[in-house]
Amino acid sequence: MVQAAIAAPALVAVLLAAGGRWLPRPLVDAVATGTVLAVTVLLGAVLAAALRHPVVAWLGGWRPRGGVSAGIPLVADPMAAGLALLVAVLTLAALVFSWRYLVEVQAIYHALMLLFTAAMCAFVLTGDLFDAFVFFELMSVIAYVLTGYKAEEPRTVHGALNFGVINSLGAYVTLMGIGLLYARTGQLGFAAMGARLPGQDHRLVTVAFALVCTGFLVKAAAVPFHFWLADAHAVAPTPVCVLFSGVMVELGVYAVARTYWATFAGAVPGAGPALASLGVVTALLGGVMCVLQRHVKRLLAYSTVSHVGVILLGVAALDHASLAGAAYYLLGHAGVKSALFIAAGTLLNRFETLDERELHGRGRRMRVPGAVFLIGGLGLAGMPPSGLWAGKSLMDEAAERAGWWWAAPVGVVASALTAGAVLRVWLRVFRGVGPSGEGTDEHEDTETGPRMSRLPWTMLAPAIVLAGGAVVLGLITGLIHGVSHAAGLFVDQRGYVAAVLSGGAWHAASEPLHPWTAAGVIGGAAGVVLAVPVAVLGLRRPAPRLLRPAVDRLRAAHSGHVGEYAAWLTAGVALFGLLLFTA
Amino acid sequence: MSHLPYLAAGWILLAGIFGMVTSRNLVHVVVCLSVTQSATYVLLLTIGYRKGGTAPVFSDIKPTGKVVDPVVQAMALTDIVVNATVTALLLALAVQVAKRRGTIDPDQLRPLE
Amino acid sequence: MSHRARFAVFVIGVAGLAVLYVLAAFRLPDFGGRFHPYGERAVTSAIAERTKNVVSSVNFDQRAFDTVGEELILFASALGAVVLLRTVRREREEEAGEHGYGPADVFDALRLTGYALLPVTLLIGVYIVAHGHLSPGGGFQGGVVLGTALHLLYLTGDYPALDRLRPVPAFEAGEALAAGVFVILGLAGAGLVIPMNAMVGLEVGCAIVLVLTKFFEQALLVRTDEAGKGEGT
Amino acid sequence: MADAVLIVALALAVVMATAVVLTRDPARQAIVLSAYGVTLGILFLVLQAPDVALSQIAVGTVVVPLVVILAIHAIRRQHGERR
Repeated sequence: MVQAAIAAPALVAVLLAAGGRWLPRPLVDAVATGTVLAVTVLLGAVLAAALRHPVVAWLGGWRPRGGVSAGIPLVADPMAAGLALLVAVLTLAALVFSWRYLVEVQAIYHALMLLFTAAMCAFVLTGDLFDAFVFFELMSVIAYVLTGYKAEEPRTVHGALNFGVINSLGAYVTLMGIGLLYARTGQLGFAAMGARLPGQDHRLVTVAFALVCTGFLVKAAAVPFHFWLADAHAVAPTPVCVLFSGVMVELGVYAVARTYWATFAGAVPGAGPALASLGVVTALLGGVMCVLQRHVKRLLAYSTVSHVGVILLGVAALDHASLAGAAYYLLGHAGVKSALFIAAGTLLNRFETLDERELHGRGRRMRVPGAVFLIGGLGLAGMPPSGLWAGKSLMDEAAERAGWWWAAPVGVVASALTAGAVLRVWLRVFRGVGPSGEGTDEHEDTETGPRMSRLPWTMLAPAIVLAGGAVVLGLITGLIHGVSHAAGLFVDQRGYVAAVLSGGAWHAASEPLHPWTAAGVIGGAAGVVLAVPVAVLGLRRPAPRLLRPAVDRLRAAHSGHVGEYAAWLTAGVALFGLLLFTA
Repeated sequence: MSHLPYLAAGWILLAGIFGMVTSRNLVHVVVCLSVTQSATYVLLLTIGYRKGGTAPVFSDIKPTGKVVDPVVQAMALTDIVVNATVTALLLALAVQVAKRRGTIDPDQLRPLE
Repeated sequence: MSHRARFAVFVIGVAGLAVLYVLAAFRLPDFGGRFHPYGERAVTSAIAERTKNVVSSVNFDQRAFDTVGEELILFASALGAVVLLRTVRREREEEAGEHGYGPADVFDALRLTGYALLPVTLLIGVYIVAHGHLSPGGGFQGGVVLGTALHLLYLTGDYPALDRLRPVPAFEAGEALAAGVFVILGLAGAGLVIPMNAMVGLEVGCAIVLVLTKFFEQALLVRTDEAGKGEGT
Repeated sequence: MADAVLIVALALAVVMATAVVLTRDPARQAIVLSAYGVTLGILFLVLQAPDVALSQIAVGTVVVPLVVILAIHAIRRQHGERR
């Protein structure tokens, strides 16, 4: 069953690539959407099964004998199955949105989207580190192509190239780390390696952890590995951005968490503080960069950087309640951010530009995208009962217990900055507030071929469903319980190893978690209250004079220069390693 | 001798990154990236080596002798394919950058904002 | 960021990375040591399955899922080459042969060599694919030889012949179907080294032809029209 | 003896890798890259990995340098027209 969820989209992708050029567009749309729908149902069933008991499938029947195997397992615990399901749901939304969107080249766009789904599912479900690297590369290769899809635009190909070079470099550093681990443990499976790490040399294990995490942190856009993200998101087609921001970037954090708990748990004492430092810097820098942007997609991209920083911080607490919060935050963020990207796509389609100043007041008649921006802004601010709020509340409580008093304020600041920027866009574009500025006069491709006179429902419905769902997520108690159960299993290394290598029991005792705490509600309210001044101040002329040199320096650092990004990546690995050793 | 080969892999990795950072040409950047990746095959194969071992192919010897580790070889094979495809894709993008931007010098490419 | 600042960041980073790496490298088992538990397991498994080339057994049987991913990467990047290097508006493709593409004045000796080498190389490619389960080499290496061999015709200066020999849709379809069969074999079956090997050969050969074709087109045929020039610079 | 061969092969690979990086002109770099591919192939043979050596020689010395040269050609045409 698990295998089918990976095989089905890959096979249909292959058929579309082989014969798609002779099929009419509606049929291609129908086939692709139908396939992803089927995969969604299938993964729903996998998740249901995993909630009862995690599913372990050894491919090709290479089951372990005496605790060792020569094969590769797929491991569908509730967390992995749930993430795979999220991948499928977001792909479904993106494909429905693309019905009337995006000019197709043969049927390659659809084939690539299906392959992307298969790759992300395989990456999430695999129980083998080298296999994870292979599917990480598959995912990345497809992502480069999808980013560069509109190859006729200069910014597009440049952004895709930066993305490709930096992500690949990160992946190779990861592979070096895998090599080191293999040399010491003689294994490649997460569980098999994890079972042999205790007692290994501390230095080697720490360095291996730093190197293995590098590729995943690049994917997760943690500072200073984050430079590629805005370049790629600003230029990728809108439905692709939905998948990038909604789930692909977050898979980087997932991979860090998975390698930590399945393999390294307890062997790298510095991991928590090191990841937390990266998380804090990422959340804050992403927020500041977000406020500074004028290009709506770029703005949303930096907001993703910031929120992923918060998720990373949640993971870094290395505690099951905090992990549950991070997972819930991820879910809420996926809904809100996907909806926002779709709304931005409708703007691009209408006005051939995404420059906020140029769009001033032009969105007054666009009720649905306007509503999505408003709701999305409030959701990002952490307004109860949104999914982000519930997740944040759980993470804050766990951080408080760990003595990390600073975690909650960092989250509030990140929310306020990113939400303020989105609300500013809402005020300026959809309400016409503030002075109308001159734009850059640079026009972008509409991505739809001919411009549309009315927005079709297929472009609006996914945004409404996703945004609407995300802002009430905090009310669904059953889901919160499900996620905390999943997190409880996720952090249980012994259970994971036993279940994978000897079919043993994998149960985790987890007390039910409740986001409705006084501190949580106050935190959410603080985010919303602080977002308002950020939005209003942003409407006026940018940065006060005092801050201008700092702002200019920040902008200059995000230069689009690929060599510079590579230098930062190297420094990032060194920094992360240093933190691991000293923290 | 006992750790020298691993250091060689590390050197190749760092040399490749050095080339990427200092490069003035995107094609050069992509080629340096592929050098970086070649470090990974060198590391994998040196890890899998076994003194006195033969290649893990039993067509002409009886399957009892010592052989080197076949798993790292399988990994390196996969890795080589990945290298070739990523390099080709990135070069395709570099060609398009040259066409659309008129330069492939990273220093002269306008920022993406 | 100035050159100097960038280089400073790099030097700090590289120094740190080097220290980390050296620290780890000296804690690795000695080079050429005997500690290869997974390797030994793989050898035992391959012998049990009667596959003589253990590397093929790992690639196509024990860890076939890695190779599924690898084939999909190849497949995706061939699609990628088609998308990224497509002729977009403002560009036109010149008729092949219009200018006698390829090295126009090829020595006859070279031309003959090209023609003569083609069948020989194709044969070698097929041989390498076919013996992958027995001896070094296999679908992947043979596929590369097959895919590259066709381009020997370029050496002969006979671009039209090359064009006739590589109908792009056929290669796209061939590549896609090979990848599809491979996914089915890799996820559903076990111990199917020989058919999987053949599929990889087909897949790799087709993918290489596709990618090289696209690059040849860019290098030789596609021109940007005057109107499109200077845009975005 | 075996050690000496190995050291020579390793040294060659390291030197050639450095040479590839330091060759700043892409057209020349493609040729150096091809040579580097050969040295890697030899190293892999010495390390008893004939399968990998064969792929490295097929890919690293033929396909990748060929694609690099084609890319350079495509870029040069572009630049030639612009002038």
